[in-house]
Amino acid sequence: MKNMSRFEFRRKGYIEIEELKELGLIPPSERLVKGPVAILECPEEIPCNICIAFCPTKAIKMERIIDLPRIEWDKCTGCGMCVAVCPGLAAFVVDLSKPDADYVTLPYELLPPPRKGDRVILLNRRGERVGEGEVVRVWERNKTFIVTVKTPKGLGMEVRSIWIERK
Amino acid sequence: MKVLIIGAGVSGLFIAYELLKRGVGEITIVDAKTPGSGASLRNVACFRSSFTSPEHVILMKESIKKWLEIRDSWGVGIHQNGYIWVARKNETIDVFKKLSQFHNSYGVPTRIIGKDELKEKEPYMNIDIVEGALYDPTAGKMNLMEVFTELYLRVKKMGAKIIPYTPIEKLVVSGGRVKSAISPRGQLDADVFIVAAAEGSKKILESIGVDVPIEPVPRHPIVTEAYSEIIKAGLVIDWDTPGSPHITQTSHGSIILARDVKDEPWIPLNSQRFDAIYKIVKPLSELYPALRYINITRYWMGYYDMTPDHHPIYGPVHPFENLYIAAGFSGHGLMMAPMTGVVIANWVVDGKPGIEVAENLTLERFKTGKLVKELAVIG
Amino acid sequence: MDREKVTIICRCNDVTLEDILKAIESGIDDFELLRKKLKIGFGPCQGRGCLVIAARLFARKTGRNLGEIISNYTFRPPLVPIPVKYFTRGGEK
Amino acid sequence: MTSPIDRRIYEHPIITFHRGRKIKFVFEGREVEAYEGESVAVALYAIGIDVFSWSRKLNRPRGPFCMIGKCSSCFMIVNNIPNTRTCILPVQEGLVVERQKGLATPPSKPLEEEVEEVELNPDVLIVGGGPSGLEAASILASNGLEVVVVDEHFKPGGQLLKQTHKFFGNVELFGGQRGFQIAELYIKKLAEYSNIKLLTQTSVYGVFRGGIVAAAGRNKHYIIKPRAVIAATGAQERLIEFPNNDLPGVMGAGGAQTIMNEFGVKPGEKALVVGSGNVGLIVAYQLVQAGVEVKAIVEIMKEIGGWFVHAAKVRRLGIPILTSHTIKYVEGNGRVEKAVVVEVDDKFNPISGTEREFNVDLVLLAVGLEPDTRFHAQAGAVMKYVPELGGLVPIRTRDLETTVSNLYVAGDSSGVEEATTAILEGRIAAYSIISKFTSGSRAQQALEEMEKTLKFLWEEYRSSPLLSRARRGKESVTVSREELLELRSKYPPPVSFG
Repeated sequence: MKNMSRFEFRRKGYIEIEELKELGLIPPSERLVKGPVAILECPEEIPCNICIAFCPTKAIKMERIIDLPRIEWDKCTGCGMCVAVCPGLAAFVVDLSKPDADYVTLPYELLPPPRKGDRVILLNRRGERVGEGEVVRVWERNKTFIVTVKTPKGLGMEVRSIWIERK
Repeated sequence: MKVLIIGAGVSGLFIAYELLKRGVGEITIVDAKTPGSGASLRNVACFRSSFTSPEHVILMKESIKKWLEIRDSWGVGIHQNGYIWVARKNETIDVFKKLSQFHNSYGVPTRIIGKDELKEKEPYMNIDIVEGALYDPTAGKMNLMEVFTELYLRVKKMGAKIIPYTPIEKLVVSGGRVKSAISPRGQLDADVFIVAAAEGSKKILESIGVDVPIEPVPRHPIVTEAYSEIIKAGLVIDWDTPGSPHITQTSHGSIILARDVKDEPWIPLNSQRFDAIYKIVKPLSELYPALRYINITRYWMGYYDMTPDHHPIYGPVHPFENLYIAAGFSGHGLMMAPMTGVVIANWVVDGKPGIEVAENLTLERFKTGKLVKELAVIG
Repeated sequence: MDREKVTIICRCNDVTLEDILKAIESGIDDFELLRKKLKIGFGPCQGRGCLVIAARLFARKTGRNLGEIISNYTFRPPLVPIPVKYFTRGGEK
Repeated sequence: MTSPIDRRIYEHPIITFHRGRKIKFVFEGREVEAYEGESVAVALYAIGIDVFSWSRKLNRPRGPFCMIGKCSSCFMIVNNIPNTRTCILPVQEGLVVERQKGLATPPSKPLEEEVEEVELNPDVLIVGGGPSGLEAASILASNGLEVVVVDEHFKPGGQLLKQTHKFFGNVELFGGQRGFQIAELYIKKLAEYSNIKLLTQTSVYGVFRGGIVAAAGRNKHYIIKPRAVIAATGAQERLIEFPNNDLPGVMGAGGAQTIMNEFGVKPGEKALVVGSGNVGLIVAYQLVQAGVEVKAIVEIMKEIGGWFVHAAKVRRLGIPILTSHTIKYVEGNGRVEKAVVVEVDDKFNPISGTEREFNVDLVLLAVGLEPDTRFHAQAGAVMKYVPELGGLVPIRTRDLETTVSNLYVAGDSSGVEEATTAILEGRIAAYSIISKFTSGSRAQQALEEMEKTLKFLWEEYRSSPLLSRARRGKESVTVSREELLELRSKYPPPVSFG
């Protein structure tokens, strides 16, 4: 593995887009604007290959169990299965292809259960509130909700969590 | 005069203490492990003078005097709250009467007490299964850890150098004198050598051809969590059960239970016996039914460094003119330790122990066959 | 707030940081003696909570090696406290 | 009567709590309600009782702390018996419970409660029903060996039971399943074997001369003479010193996990977590899942201790992770009301003026784990202090046998790592034993499986930089068979098995 000391994420607990790019975890911009694609924010060599086992299009590659996951971007359909199964809750699907809004699919394991149409608070990697969004799709797998939120245009690479106020 | 004391147990420390009080200057004490790691801190921490030999009675009486002086001047927990030997059988009372007569003849005021007085003294005892008891009001118990650390700190402050983890493997002799002691960590020279290393003394003296008849016999004490006072006397002994189970409660509140469980000498101290717990606990929980609901926290083993006549070996080791021994306490090292200090320090400084009976306890007795019998070994 | 008096090292026997610092100051330079004097590890938890904290403090104050101190501790049964009632019947074999 | 405080969790995103029937018992003269299956301590905590006992010398209030029967904080007088560990005592109809103030006296009249003695002679005794022990048990049993598994908890699974997150690894090693689900899978699997005897709520408390291993269950006394032992005793939590560190509301992370994830009771309302290793990060996330507000995680080191993905999970919920910070003190009247943290310099000394106050009622300590190797040490295995592994661990061969013949070590007690390595170690120990206790093709196959597992563990799994520290530690205590035999004769253990 490369010398990780120049990366800040181990000190901060969140990762910068630049760092993700440097680690090769961000799809090229032409792929990003094409349609939904997975982003695995998995920068450490965790011995884990769960995403590979479940990826329906076999788009994720790893030689050894400790490697970082590599996505063949063209094979990825953005189905969200990796979001559902990733033990680290580190998989997301972003769709930057729409003109008026971005769409982020993220894992959610808190209450209350999100429902389609909910207005939710959008949080970035630092937990800062960056806007409001709308839940457009929810499915569930083994207690993880896989939530797709519609975000204001330009927030697709920022939003990584949601907060639903309890009534 | 440079003195090397081998063994930083309670005996070694008291010898140093008394030598320092007599102005003997350079004292080094070495220990194979840490201060007190042998029998000194593994015993039930009680004392008495109600023994069956004049040697023991006299030495222990003097020792108790010393302990009480120490209590007053050091301000440590030493309690003269009595020993109770419990008789389950009626005929045992007659044995007790004879013992008491012997004790009384040496000025130890033991007496027989009946069930009523026993109930008063030990309210948690199941009085239905006992007939009476022999009571020794001069005996008692001490807060061992407090006493030992205070002794250790005092000896250190008086100027002794105490070196742990320095096992002595052999002595080196030259011209009828011991010249040095050898440990894996190096050689230690001195003018006077005092071996106070319990069963370890045997190997050390073997290296210069001296046979010391000490056999370490394992003992199996058990200690419990802390409770408010259940055992009021210093020590209660179940005389009529083989192996004399005995019990005491420390000032911390934990209860120590023990019994003479027959075992092989030299068995390693990490070789606990499952049956020992039953053997110790059963008779004592008959005597004190409340024990059923207390929790045992530790069962450890320790050695009684037994001599053939159950008395210590004191004094000069012939033919070496600068070598002394204080070992083989057969389970009574702690209670005797203040006198061990006095006797050995006197021997080193004045050439005689200063108390006549101690002269009966030299290593010579095993050659001459003049053994001194002690029957009451427990506690 | 007297910080050292309310910093508890051993919960079972109420040994405080102050107790340990004072004992070391008084000249106790052996961890086993410190432990025995203050009854660290003598409580119902058998040292699970306190032993390593106390050893770490002692090592820091005296410059001793923590690993050596911990290695010298001996473990004896019962490894958890067991009521006497378990031994009042049976056990003959 | 009904209590105004109810800390029970009725809705949880991951766990469904199945509560037993309602039970009534008496607490300090009043009748209280609980659910069957709860411990006395949990039942009382659930209705707002924070103080369980007062300490012996300083009369300090003590509340729930370890929750696994290891400390003395929950000592109460139950049916007149003092020093009762109420955190592991199941509630029963009609119990009479009082808080204990310092030392107390046991009843002098014997109660009607007898202990039954049971002798067992299994091929293999497994001490500890965590992932390592359970994996070993299922392999040993499927190869026809008689197995006894002993666990202190009311349910096997060890730390798995407390985990709501999905495990890493690969699918074959339960990767992707949540911790408590993995425990359920093992429990189901074990139930298929009639040659496994599972003893729960039972503590193995010692090894004795002649190879007797003794265990105490609820009024059952087991005298076990196994041919081999796998001591997979796990790890215990480390504690730290700071003013009022014993105040109710200061808990080990494990204690809080037991309360909230096993019993479904909220450990507090507002929490501060001390320590950012995986345990600290995971427990912070679990607190949020249980509806507890987490104010911050403090970490004395410059870097977060645990895996980034765990940190990212709590970070994006807005929970700050304060590196180079430590807890200065806590305060409160009978329960934590306030925690003060402070920044530290390069030498970990507090920088005055950097104090920050948090109004919290819960401070969770997640400052590291140490292997629980009391069993191995007491049995006489040669031990070594290895900081990379968290503490004192036994010297072992690569197939995990210690210097005590046929005493194996596996899982966190062999050196703290994580669940998948624990499973793999349990597997290795099991195959090693099968290769010795069987013959022919079965023995041969076991050896092959063992080698395969060893290869995967050492060459693939442990090649992750995230495991390199533990790997170094494990290398330093793994010896060849010749070296083991040499150590065995140099430091002869008091017992041997087999």
